[in-house]
Amino acid sequence: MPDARIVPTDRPPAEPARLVDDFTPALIDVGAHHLCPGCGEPVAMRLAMEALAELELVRRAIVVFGIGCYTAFSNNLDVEVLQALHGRAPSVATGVKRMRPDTTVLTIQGDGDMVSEGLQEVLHAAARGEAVTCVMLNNGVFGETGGHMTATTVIGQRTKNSIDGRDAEYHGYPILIGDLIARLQGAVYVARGSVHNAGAVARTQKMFKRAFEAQIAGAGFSFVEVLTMCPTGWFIPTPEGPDYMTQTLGEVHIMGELKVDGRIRTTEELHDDNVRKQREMEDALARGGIHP
Amino acid sequence: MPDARIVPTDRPPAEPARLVDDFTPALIDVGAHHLCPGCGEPVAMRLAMEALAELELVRRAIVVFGIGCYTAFSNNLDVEVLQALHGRAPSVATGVKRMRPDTTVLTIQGDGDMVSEGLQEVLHAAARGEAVTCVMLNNGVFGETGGHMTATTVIGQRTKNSIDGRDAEYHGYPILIGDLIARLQGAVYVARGSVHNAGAVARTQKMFKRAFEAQIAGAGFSFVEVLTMCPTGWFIPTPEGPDYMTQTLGEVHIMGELKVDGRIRTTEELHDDNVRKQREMEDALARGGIHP
Amino acid sequence: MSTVTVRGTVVIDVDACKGCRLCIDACPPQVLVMTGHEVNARGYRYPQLLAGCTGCKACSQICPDFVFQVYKYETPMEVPV
Amino acid sequence: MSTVTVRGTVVIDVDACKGCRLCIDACPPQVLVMTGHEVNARGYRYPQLLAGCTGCKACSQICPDFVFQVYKYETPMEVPV
Amino acid sequence: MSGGAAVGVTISRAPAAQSGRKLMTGSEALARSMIAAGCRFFAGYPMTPFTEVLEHMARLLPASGGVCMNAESEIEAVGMAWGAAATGALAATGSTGQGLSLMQESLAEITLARLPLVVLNMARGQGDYFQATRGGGHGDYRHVVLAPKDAAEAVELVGLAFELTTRWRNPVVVMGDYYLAHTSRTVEIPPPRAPSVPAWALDGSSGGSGAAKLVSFLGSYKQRDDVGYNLADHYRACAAETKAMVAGVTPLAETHHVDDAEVIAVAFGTPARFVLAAVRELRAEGARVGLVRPITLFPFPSAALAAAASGAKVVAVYENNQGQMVDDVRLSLLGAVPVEFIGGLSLDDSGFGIGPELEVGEVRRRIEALLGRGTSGA
Amino acid sequence: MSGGAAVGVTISRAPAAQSGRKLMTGSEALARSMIAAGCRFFAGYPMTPFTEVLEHMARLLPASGGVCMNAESEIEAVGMAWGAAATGALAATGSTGQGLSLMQESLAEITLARLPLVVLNMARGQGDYFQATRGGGHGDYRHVVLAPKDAAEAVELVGLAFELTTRWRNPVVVMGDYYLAHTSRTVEIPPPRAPSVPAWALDGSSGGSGAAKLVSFLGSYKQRDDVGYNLADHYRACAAETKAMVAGVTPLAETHHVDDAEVIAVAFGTPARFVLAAVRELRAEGARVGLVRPITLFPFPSAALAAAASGAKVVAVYENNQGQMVDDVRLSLLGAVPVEFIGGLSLDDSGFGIGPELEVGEVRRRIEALLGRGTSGA
Amino acid sequence: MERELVMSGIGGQGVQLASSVLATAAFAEGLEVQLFGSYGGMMRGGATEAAVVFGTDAIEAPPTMSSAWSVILLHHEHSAHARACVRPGGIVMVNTSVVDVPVDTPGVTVVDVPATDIASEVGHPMAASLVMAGAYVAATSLVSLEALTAAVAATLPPYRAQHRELNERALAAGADAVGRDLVPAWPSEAPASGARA
Amino acid sequence: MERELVMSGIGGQGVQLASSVLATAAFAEGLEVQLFGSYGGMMRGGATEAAVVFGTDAIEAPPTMSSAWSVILLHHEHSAHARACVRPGGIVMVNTSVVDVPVDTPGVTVVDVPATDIASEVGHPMAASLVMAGAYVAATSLVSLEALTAAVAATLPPYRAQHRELNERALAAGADAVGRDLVPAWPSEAPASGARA
Ligand SMILES: Cc1ncc(C[n+]2csc(CCOP(=O)(O)OP(=O)(O)O)c2C)c(N)n1
Ligand SMILES: Cc1ncc(C[n+]2csc(CCOP(=O)(O)OP(=O)(O)O)c2C)c(N)n1
Ligand code: SF4
Ligand code: SF4
Ligand code: SF4
Ligand code: SF4
Ligand code: SF4
Ligand code: SF4
Ligand SMILES: [Mg+2]
Ligand SMILES: [Mg+2]
Repeated sequence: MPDARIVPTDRPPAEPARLVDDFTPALIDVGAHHLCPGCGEPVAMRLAMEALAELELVRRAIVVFGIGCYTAFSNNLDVEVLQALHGRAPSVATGVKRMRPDTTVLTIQGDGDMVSEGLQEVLHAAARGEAVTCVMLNNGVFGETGGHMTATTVIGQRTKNSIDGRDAEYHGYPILIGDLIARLQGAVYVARGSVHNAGAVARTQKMFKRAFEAQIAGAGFSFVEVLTMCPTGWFIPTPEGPDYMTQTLGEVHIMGELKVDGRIRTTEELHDDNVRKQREMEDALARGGIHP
Repeated sequence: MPDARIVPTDRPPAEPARLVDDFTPALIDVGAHHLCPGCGEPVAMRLAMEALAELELVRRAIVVFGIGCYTAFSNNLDVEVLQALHGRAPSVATGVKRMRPDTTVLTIQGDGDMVSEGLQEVLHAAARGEAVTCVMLNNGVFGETGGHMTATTVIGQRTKNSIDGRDAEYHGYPILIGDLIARLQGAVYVARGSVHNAGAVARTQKMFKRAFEAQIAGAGFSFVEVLTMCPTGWFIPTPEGPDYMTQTLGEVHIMGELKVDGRIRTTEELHDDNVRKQREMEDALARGGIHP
Repeated sequence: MSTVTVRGTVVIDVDACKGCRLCIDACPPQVLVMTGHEVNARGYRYPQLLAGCTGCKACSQICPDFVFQVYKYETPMEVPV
Repeated sequence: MSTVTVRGTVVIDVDACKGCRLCIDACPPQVLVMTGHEVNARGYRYPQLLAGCTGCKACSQICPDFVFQVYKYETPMEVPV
Repeated sequence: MSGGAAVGVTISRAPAAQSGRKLMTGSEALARSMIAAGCRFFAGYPMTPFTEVLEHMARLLPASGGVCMNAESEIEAVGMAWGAAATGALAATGSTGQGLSLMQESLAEITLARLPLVVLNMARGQGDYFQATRGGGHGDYRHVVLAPKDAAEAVELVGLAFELTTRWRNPVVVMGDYYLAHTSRTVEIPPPRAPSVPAWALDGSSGGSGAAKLVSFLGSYKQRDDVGYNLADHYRACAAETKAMVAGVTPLAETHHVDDAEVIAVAFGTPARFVLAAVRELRAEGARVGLVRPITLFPFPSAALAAAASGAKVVAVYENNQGQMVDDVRLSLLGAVPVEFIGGLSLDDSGFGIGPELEVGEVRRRIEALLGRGTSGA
Repeated sequence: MSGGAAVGVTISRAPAAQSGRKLMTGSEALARSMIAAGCRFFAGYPMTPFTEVLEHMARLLPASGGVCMNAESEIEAVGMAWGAAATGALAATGSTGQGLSLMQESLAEITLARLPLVVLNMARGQGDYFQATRGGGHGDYRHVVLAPKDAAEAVELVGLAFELTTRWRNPVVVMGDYYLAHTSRTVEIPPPRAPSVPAWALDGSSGGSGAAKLVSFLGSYKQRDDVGYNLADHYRACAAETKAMVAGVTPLAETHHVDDAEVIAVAFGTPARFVLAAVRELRAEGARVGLVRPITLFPFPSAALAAAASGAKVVAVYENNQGQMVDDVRLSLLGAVPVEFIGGLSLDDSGFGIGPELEVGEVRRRIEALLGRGTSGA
Repeated sequence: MERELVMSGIGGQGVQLASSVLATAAFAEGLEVQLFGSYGGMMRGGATEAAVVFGTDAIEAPPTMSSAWSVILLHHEHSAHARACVRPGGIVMVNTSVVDVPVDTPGVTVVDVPATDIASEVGHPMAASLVMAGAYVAATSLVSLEALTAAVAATLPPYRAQHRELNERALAAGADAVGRDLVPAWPSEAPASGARA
Repeated sequence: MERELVMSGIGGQGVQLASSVLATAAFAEGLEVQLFGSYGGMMRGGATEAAVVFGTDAIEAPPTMSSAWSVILLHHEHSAHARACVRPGGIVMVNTSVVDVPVDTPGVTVVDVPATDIASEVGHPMAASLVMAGAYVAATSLVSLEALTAAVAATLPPYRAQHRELNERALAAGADAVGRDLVPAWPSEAPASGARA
């Protein structure tokens, strides 16, 4: 017997209403994909595609894919796609952009692809100031191979080949790639977003747009990192993904803009900002609430 | 007819005197090498070897060589040597150190080897906090192949494949590798020296010692960059090497310590320091001299 | 009996859902609930809507499987609960 | 006739020299001079010492070809120039 | 533990015991037999089906006093193994297809550096035969290549690989595939060996002696009066060592029913098991078919093959690729018997080389087709 | 300009003219003929003797409206070329030994991506024959391999390489060596060609059409109702294309004095010129010797060789390596004529593969030794 | 002597666990065993199949097979291959709670087991494969029921130990649902346990 | 018809430049030319050698040779190979200012030129090879002296243009130091310039 409280959701409403968000985001040909339940990568893909659409870049975009779970989208988009090898997308994007300077070129890579296998590719491309946008979906694991340690895995994080948690002594420290890129003169826009909740999604969407705008302006290299949930590679139930992420990866790879208009803010500075804001908030609450 | 003013220098003095510096530095088996006249690399090699000797590390050191002109020294030392491929020394050094934690392991690499071909090797090793010391001889060119552009070549520098000078638009910007390494948590000591004059040589010597001391203490990864003259690859007369260097490479890759005891100083900060000191000096001179 | 303001609604492509529950936690007015025992064609439980949707897109923006279409009503409605 | 204080001296391995002149510019008291026309066995001009060496090692530390041995006298000498 | 590991996420601490008869996947058998053979350093980067071995090594090796590095890339993995090998530790690395291609520069030059190294080539299908047997890198080096048919043989061949690499100071490749990694069976891990440290190994202590050790792919000539390396001598010496190794390593092959066979099938690794099943079926029906299974792919068991095929009407080569070993078969027979390629890459969408064409009935049909012809044609 | 470039530091702006008969080094001839053939993208990393070509391209290509990237590594160089090729521009890259080994992963997979690319393999010696002809990377791909004997032939073969790579959407390798790069001679650069942009090339404009283009080594299947790539289909299609290419490319070889020859020498590239001189000397003295010089190393000119050797008593293979092409010679003759290897790596301390054994007198002696035997033995 | 088993189902039915338990039990009884599991990616509802060979001597059969002595069908989807495998003289066990295709290979013993229903009764539908394993062992005496029960504990990873009792109940319920020795795996002189070890 | 030249010296004597000038001159006169220079690394005093082939038809000779029609010796060090190359009927030109080994191959014309002394007189010892080139052309008529002189300007890189006049003087001084047509390169019916183009 159907629950009486349930509102029917099998068809568009009869009342006058405006469609504000569609199933399959613009440019993703087919909604179905075989990524895991609760994966954050499709959400990030949606953002990248929507930003292209909003800036009207669809007919001049070329997306270069790395190899990771996100590769599932490489034959699934309604923009032109070039599939690169694991780690190599930034060089491939360079070749594309140099021959087609009028296109908007972006890469879709993972932390394993970009920060492990292909670290020097992205750094060299950034140093060269290639007018491309590199996108990194950071879940702190090689998701596709089954949840192994990458160069962004945070200390203590349990992975399939660091089963007692990443131990700094044995495995070293995670690389905050955005901080490295920000220091390169050829990089003009560097940001770290996340998809753990709707607010983060909205902020990340803006980052994509700014990055593409920087590219169109020909200013240089732009970079967007997006923290994405990987419940499978983290060995946790899907609904815990967002919280696990904010408490592990998100504590180290802190969300924010790391370089805008030549001004660099380090991840530590973002962290200190967050702490300060938090303290101000608490103080204000202690004083009896925030009065705008 | 011999010049009467010339002091004989064909044998040790007859008067009581103390030998303070020998021809061939300690640990370099044979003085003769086929590097070019005026090359700065043998000088840097001398410093590395002397620092090992002074810290009494000779019987526990393993030196891993990259590929560049300095490779001429890889079969010429009286410390153990392992020859690595172009760009790969940091990983090779990692394998050595992990199996022989009681040894002092250093790499000798060039800018081409480390910052072009093998950029990710050194960054990953630093992030892992491997207790090895990576040494980079920076002349801003692939010396051995004949003076081609590397990832550290400065803007405007003329090389054999950037014959009108490195153009930021076309070739991008140089990488200040020390700044990147300093930002990695596994790196504990990061410094940039030079061999353009005796003062610089002495300062650089200290950097080597500090780096090895950090390694022995097991604190983590250490890094010493040394700016070296390459008159051949710069297409200049040999005596102009030191001045050319200070005016080109040295203006961008500024000498100084970039990370000591967890404290990071960026190259810009070193630059600002220099400017400030210079100004103070000028002010003092304008005021009538420096009074200690 | 009280009422709730309804500013929007969603269409749910039930068979596209993989049951991850991200939408449930993401919905600000908490008007999405998972089915109890019913599963979709792929064997997953899926979300259902209660009255009170605001059309905020939080569900559609976080759903990894693009299950939602979100509509905003031209005029909000008061609905009894 | 004036004198100069000599605190040290060098031995020069002439045939090891490649004639780069780095030592000439590096010597603080400027007591190294290049030969005029004489060349060594490898065809290079090479440095010679004038009176006034301080034994400072600047030459030996910058010479890429390890041409110098540097001595410090136990007692400095005054030498006429 | 067992086939559960093949299913997906199994994270657990291994029991301490490392020898004895047990049920385990091929990947675990590879890991445990490497450790038993004395391997003390392993480095790798995940790629199916190599990943599975890496996981076991990451779990088991540190507990056995060794080091397992989760390298950031295949190139860094082989570099790390190179460094470890230079200290005299038995070292291994490996990968799958793409990853091994990335290692080719290092695999070529580590051979000239005369360092022992075991390389696991956990392939997808068998399309990497040329790469393994000819050396995909530059220059004239060769690696011994061993191709086990299952986990039990893998255990033996891993032991042999470490023996050979130590003896010849030349990398040895062990070639497996997805089936080997993922199939569980009963295996017996031999008791642990403790290898000795060779005289050339680096430990720093020869520094300052006037004869400090040097390990270099450019040769180990130290400068005295002369400057530079003596490359010509070094390459000549390496070529001589390679020749000696090729002559000194016994080529291995297994033969089944070859004595009176009209059709001799040739296959290696897992596919040879499918071919054997097909041959058995046909034999049971009276057909004169046999199988030669090369176990050393390099040196290739040419003499054994030529002997087995001497009375045959046709030699049928089955590989899970478009035809590579078939060259070695032809080079072994030099026209004495006609050689037909009956293989082909069998792929499903996983890309792991486990497609539907690799099937006993299909293999059988391809052999039967030749059987008819062989009989009529000869 | 001339041999001066072989001497060392020559930095100068090129004169604008790019065609006509001129005296130039092989490296300049390679660069100019690539540009004339329509090459518009080049990327490389210095390594002798590839460096020399890179220098010329860096100087000449931008002036011709193209892009030359001084890539930070060989892997990045081939990646950049991959991207450029995907836009439909004629692209080339290359390297020497080590550098090409590093490119093997990309060279394997760009073949499956069905992109045209010309690869300059400027080798040190000829030890990279296996790597070039078998593909040193993983999997079943093959590249057409062209081996010019000098700068003049290099100009022709560069033109052919761009033609073939465009026609077959498969990389084509042009193999040279230090001699080719550094020897000056008179060459004629053909007039420039302006290639058209193929339909599959990416330029962004098909986005939003519902059928946006896809260039992928996993296949170009777009998802509709189904998810994932169809690898099995794609690999099958690639194998069929390779087969068609191998059948469609005419194997090239040059023969000298083979008609009545008792000893047929086989050699390619620069060493073939030394062998030819030796053969001429011997012929002048009445010895019945001949030469077959394969120009396409893949597909190998087996039929031409077999025809030329049909009356010979022995076939003598000279390579500047420890014996690699000799396999292809044996595979061509399948025992019909005895095959002897008379080559060997000739190296001096430069490591550039220009050692003293590569000398007419030495080659002559090795042929003579067989000549005696050939006469007595047959 | 070799006995093959192909077990087929969809993701979530526990096919890989059940085949592991069977293999572990056989190994414990001294049999030679070979097990290869395949599964179609991460998605629930994808194909999953296990090929097991039990033998009295070292096993030479390839890891996957197109002909088998026994087949267990958990689900009809993706089951075509498994159904085609069974050969005359063999046995097919069908999860009648779910499977809606008839099995009618001539010369084959078909045993019906409402495994998913039994599993639900016992406590969890995912235990359906273990119910079948229990039934299979009862019907074939391939291994002893005791060995099978003991294998559950040995096979489950530590973090799943809490499910042990449930799983053991599933085995027992399966064994009770069919007759004993319907199609004995081994000739009577070959003992089903112990002696071969 | 092919005429080989091996020119040997040590670094700093200008061997590579002089051989380039000869090759450029021959090319300008319509001859086929091939030139391969080798040199032992960067060190001054290292071996340096150039192998040049001049031909009336497309050249088939290999880039390096062990037998040559003509040899120019700038220095005795590292000259063993060059000295061994010359064959009967050929010509050897010796820089007598430096070379201290006798050349006495039978059937070979030996021409002595104190090239380093002449070069020093003209202005720079590094011009010794050009002095020899001038003498060689005078003695062989391989190309015209005009073509040789013109080739200097064409061969020098722009940043060395200031040395042009000096170099041209060295060529002329060399040509004046020896007799004309001592060993003609070409049979008299083959003209030394122009017509072959
Ligand atoms: C050269 C190479 N090495 C290894 C692999 C195997 N591989 C495929 S995907 C992947 C991990 C990808 O990780 P990441 O980029 O973080 O993406 P995710 O799966 O986490 O989304 C690896 C290692 C490969 N394809 N190529
Ligand atoms: C993989 C590879 N690529 C290219 C080369 C060729 N190579 C040899 S040395 C060298 C340049 C070295 O530059 P750097 O490290 O800066 O040393 P330098 O010569 O300037 O001292 C290059 C590119 C090589 N040996 N290996
Ligand atoms: S493994 Fe992780 S990244 Fe990959 S699809 Fe599953 S959840 Fe997403
Ligand atoms: S090329 Fe430069 S780095 Fe190399 S030896 Fe000469 S001066 Fe030194
Ligand atoms: S649109 Fe907003 S309110 Fe409505 S169901 Fe989605 S998340 Fe909840
Ligand atoms: S977020 Fe999407 S896939 Fe997840 S439960 Fe909600 S509707 Fe289903
Ligand atoms: S020791 Fe000092 S003073 Fe003496 S020659 Fe050398 S640099 Fe000059
Ligand atoms: S620095 Fe050394 S090599 Fe240079 S001129 Fe002085 S002594 Fe000679
Ligand atoms: Mg990841
Ligand atoms: Mg350098």
